[in-house]
Amino acid sequence: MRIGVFICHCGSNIAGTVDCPSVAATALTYPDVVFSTDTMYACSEPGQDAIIQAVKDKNLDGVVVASCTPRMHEQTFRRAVERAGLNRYMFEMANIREHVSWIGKTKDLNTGKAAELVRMAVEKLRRNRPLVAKRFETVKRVLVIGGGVAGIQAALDCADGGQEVVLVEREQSIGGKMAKLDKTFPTVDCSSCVLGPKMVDIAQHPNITLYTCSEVESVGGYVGNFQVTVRRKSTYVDWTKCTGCGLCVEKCPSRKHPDPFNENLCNAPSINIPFPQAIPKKAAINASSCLMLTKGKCGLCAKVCPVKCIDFEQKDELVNVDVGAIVVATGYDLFDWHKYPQYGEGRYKDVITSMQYERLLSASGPTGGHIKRPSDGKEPKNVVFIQCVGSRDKSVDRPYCSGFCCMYTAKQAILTKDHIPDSQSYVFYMDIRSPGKMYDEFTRRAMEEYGAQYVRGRVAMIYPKGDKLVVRGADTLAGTQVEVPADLVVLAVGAESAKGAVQLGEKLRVAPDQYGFFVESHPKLKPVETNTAGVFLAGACQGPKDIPASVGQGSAAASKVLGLLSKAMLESDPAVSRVNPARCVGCGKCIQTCPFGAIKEIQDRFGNPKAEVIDTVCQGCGICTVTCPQGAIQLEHFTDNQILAEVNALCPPKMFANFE
Amino acid sequence: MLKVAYYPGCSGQGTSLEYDTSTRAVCKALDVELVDIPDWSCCGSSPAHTVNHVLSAALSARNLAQVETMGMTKAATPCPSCLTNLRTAAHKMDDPEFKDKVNALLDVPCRNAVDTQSVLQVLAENVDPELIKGKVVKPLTGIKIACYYGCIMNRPPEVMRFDHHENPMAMDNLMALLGAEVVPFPLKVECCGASYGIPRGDIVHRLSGKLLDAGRDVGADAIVTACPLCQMNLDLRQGQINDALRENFRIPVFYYTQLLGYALGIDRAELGFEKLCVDPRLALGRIKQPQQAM
Amino acid sequence: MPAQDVRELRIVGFLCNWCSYGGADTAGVGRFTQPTDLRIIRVPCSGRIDPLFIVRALMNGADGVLVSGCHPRDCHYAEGNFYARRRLEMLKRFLPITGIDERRFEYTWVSASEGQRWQHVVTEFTRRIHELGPAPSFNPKSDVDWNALAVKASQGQGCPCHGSIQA
Amino acid sequence: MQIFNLADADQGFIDEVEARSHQNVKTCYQCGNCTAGCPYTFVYDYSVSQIMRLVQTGQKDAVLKCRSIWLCGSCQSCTTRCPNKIDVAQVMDVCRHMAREEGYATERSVKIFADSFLESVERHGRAYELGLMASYMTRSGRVFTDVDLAPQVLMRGKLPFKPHPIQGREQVTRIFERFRKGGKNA
Repeated sequence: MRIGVFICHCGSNIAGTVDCPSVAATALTYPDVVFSTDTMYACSEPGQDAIIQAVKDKNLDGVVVASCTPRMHEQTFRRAVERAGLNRYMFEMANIREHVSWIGKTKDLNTGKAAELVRMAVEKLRRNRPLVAKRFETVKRVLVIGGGVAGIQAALDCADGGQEVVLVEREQSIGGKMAKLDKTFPTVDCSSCVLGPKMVDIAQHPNITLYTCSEVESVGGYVGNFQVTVRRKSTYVDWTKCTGCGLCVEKCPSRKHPDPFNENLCNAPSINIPFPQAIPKKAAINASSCLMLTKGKCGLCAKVCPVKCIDFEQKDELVNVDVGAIVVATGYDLFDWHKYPQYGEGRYKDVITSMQYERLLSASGPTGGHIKRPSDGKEPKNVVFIQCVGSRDKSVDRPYCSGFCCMYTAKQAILTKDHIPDSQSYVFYMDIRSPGKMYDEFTRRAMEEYGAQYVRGRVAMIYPKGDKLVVRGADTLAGTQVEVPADLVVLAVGAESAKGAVQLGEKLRVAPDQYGFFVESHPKLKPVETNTAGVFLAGACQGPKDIPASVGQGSAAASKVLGLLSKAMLESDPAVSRVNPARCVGCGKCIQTCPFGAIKEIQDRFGNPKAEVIDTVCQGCGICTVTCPQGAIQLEHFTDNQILAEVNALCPPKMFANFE
Repeated sequence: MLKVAYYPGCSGQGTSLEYDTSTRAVCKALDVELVDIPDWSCCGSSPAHTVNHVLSAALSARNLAQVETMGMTKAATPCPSCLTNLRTAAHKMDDPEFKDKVNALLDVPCRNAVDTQSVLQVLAENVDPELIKGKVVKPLTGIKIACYYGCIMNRPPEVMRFDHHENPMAMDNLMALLGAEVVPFPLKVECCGASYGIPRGDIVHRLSGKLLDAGRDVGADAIVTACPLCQMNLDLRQGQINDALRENFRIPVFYYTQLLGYALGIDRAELGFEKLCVDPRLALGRIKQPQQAM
Repeated sequence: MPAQDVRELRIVGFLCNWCSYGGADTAGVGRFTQPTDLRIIRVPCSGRIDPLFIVRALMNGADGVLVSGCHPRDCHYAEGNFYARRRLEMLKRFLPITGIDERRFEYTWVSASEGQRWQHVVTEFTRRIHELGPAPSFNPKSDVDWNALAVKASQGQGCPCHGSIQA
Repeated sequence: MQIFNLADADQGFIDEVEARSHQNVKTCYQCGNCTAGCPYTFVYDYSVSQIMRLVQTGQKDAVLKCRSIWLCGSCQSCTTRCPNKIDVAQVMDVCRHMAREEGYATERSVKIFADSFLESVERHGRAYELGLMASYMTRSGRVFTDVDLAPQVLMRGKLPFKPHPIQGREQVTRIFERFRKGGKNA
């Protein structure tokens, strides 16, 4: 075998702490290495051309590149060696950047380590063999999880792109957080006027099937062929009949449970349509408070319903859908500010969250768009906004910046002045984070045109004095303590990962980060991909985002889906398990352990049971390879021999000869 | 019967004598045995820790060592200032290096094996409320009380490990249990000016004035404290505060143990109401006498 | 500790591609400095790791073997790390029988976002191995240095490269 | 106002404060929560957060000369509420220790009170309130401190005329002696 080795400098990233030329020189002493050199940027066009050229000139049949992590550029170089006429699997990478030059201080140790990593790669490559991908059909349907603005955008773009879409939403209506907002920054245009039409499009689009009050129960399969089960929770209303006339809502006598859509500022009837623009505009019963379902008496809604769609016997329903790709757009939840005891832990009625304030501002809200404070319904004059409640705060395990609070606080300060001209807003902030088109100008307007008093400092405590709340904070610019007698205090609560996100991640095999936000495939180059092929991210489920960013990501995820499903056939990774029938004794252990049901039992011509791998189903985890007592089933590209070769490269066999 | 080593604290011998006597009385009544620490010495109070932490810890550790020689592991003190010093010393001595430095100053080395609590915590966590209820002979019905905990009984939570650091409730619950009407006091853990009474009276006047003002706002007949320093600043200096702030506060400031003792029907002599500077009679007068059973 | 000033020991790592290998990358991108003794072998899943690999490494004279996979329930292949956990627990009990100090083998879970945690794991494990010293060789050049080594190591005097033995 | 040359940051000072307080002052991001909660701000010359800032920038003189570190009541509000879990009160304490060691006494009366207190503890083993009042007045020359309270106090027998000396007072005295020998790194 003739192997060529290329040691990348990566500018100074590697060359800075690794002696690349000497590594290249050492590599030349390794078995089968006939050519070895160092190069400035292996991944650059000249770098790749050099590799291709070398393959041709030195008629190499295998290539090792020592550079960054394979998770970054393995595909790049595989394509390069392919262009050079080799099989893409006759290539190995040694990670001498992330695992060497960036973590080791001393040059000679790094250089030695790099050389050994190259040796490992060479030893493995010597045992590689050409592999050819199998092709398989994909289901031309997309599952979008979450009907917030990101999910809505992704669903519409996919549907417009000609794909069938199944949109699953946990709540009764789509719209997500944005549907609760009164206005949006920096244009101060009406949130529901912007979002409403898109929601209607969802309802009317021929390619879109909408399941609300529904959650993903289970996910099986793999890219191109996912089998998903959706649980449609019982609403006790037959939505095929319900016209959304709202008669039942008017008549319902049980109105004691807090209204989640209005952030518990008021109560809602037990049968309800959350808001006027709800999609679908259908009524649903809250089982925990409905008199009929709890006490077995009432049933008024059933009596008044003109189309007789109330069904107290209704049960949850499981729906199975096959899809080729999945977009996760489960959004975020608001930080629970009760973790700040100094803000009263709910003892003070007039300390509310920013989202509750949105509902007070909204014409469809509990106060019809008039700002009235919860305690006594009075119109507040002094309104204090406290930013970074649950953001940039290690002590409550939220060290990250939620990104959009600065902007919505500025918006709310502006709206406050619009609603109550003789009001005065005070905004306690740490730093104003307003990158984005017209964003900083917007915060300036809040101060300059609307006279919001911005105070740089955190608030240490809030305490009642008479019918006011004294807000005691710092003005670090004045270098002292300040107090404001407030009528209303609005906490700019930060964003945290949506409840249930982690559990959903387990079903989708998408890992969450330490705060429960889903981890993208690459922070720069694959922001909407995940490490599970065919599953994409959109919106705040990947990290706090404002509306434009969420919409952008929704479209980005959609474009990835359309790209994926535009191919007639998908290529499966040929690095899958392969059975050696001569060794297989048909014990079936591999069939039991395979998580994907990718191994089936067949009979050879003598009728003996044998295992056989279904290439397109196998995901290449190699669990079976370790399980097989005969060593009869081997994971291609990661065979026992290949891995042991790497081990031996590091720890040369001593007392016993190795038996490869 | 619960037994704890008892550390009265210097002020218990002087300015807050009544706190000490009433504490002993109520503990006796509630079957909590307070065993005096033999030959205890001053914990160093705030002056010590403002000079040096090792010195401060050593002054406290001497007493912890005394408790260890008593073969006891649990100590209690009525005074939050002493409590902070004793607990902080113990907390810091978890670091062996620091512990060695401290023991280097001591005759008898401290093993740091004592957990010190405030008497309030002992009562709140070890005495069954029902038992207290059962022993109440004069319910405090009719009096409006604001409970003031002072700044250091619950802070910092990592060290003090008791109740809540922003909104403690132990005294509130106790007083409510005795039948008093407890008004929500917003400045429960605000500082009263601590030991600055003498060197910087102006500080105490302003800070304690704020507290009295808050007490008046919530319509309290009396303020109840668990701290000798707080009590002294609010009570003894109330006149000074009135002069300094041109106010006319007349809010009696009790130790919670005094009212607890009162409710339990303990002999007035042991409760030392007469030692209070702001005349408590008016406030006590609001307490409705229980109807005699026919 | 880092092994800078002293002779490197031979530590082999088996990392799953999706979580721990990514975690090691994250550590690199974050420039979280680590001892250089560790050499990482990349496998698709911790479920692919045959205990044989580890035994082979140790038999061949590796001073330590570190295995890391996705956190339980986060496995990219749904349940690979559960299989891994069973097998590796078994191995732990089995190693002493083969005369290998089980402290020379460790397995842990590190996710792709836990760069700092990876730095900690590597630093700690490397420190432990240096305390244990080089693995007693299976074909010593002479019984003398073999015994000397064994004694030194058993006395926990750390690896001879700290000077004690060459001196 | 005082102008600082950031280039003469005293790294040694920063290191010492961090070492003696076991706090990492670099983690302070100047949110001002300590100042916001501090009841003593009204008598400070530098607010708590400014002290933290001055420590961060190594302005030793400014810190050790300031009044604030003497007026901190150690009420723990800053420590309890710091979003970065910095024990700010500890830092203030350490600054005060260092100020003492360098011979500063910006708030003379406060220093004298502390000295008188400890002196009385050293002598009697316990704080002897009347005694320390006397020594405070004589040392500070503020002989009329709280005379208005005298009748109240004496009438109610709040201040006993005699100290309560304890048997073990030599032990206590020895604590002080050993401490003085050991110096600051005792």
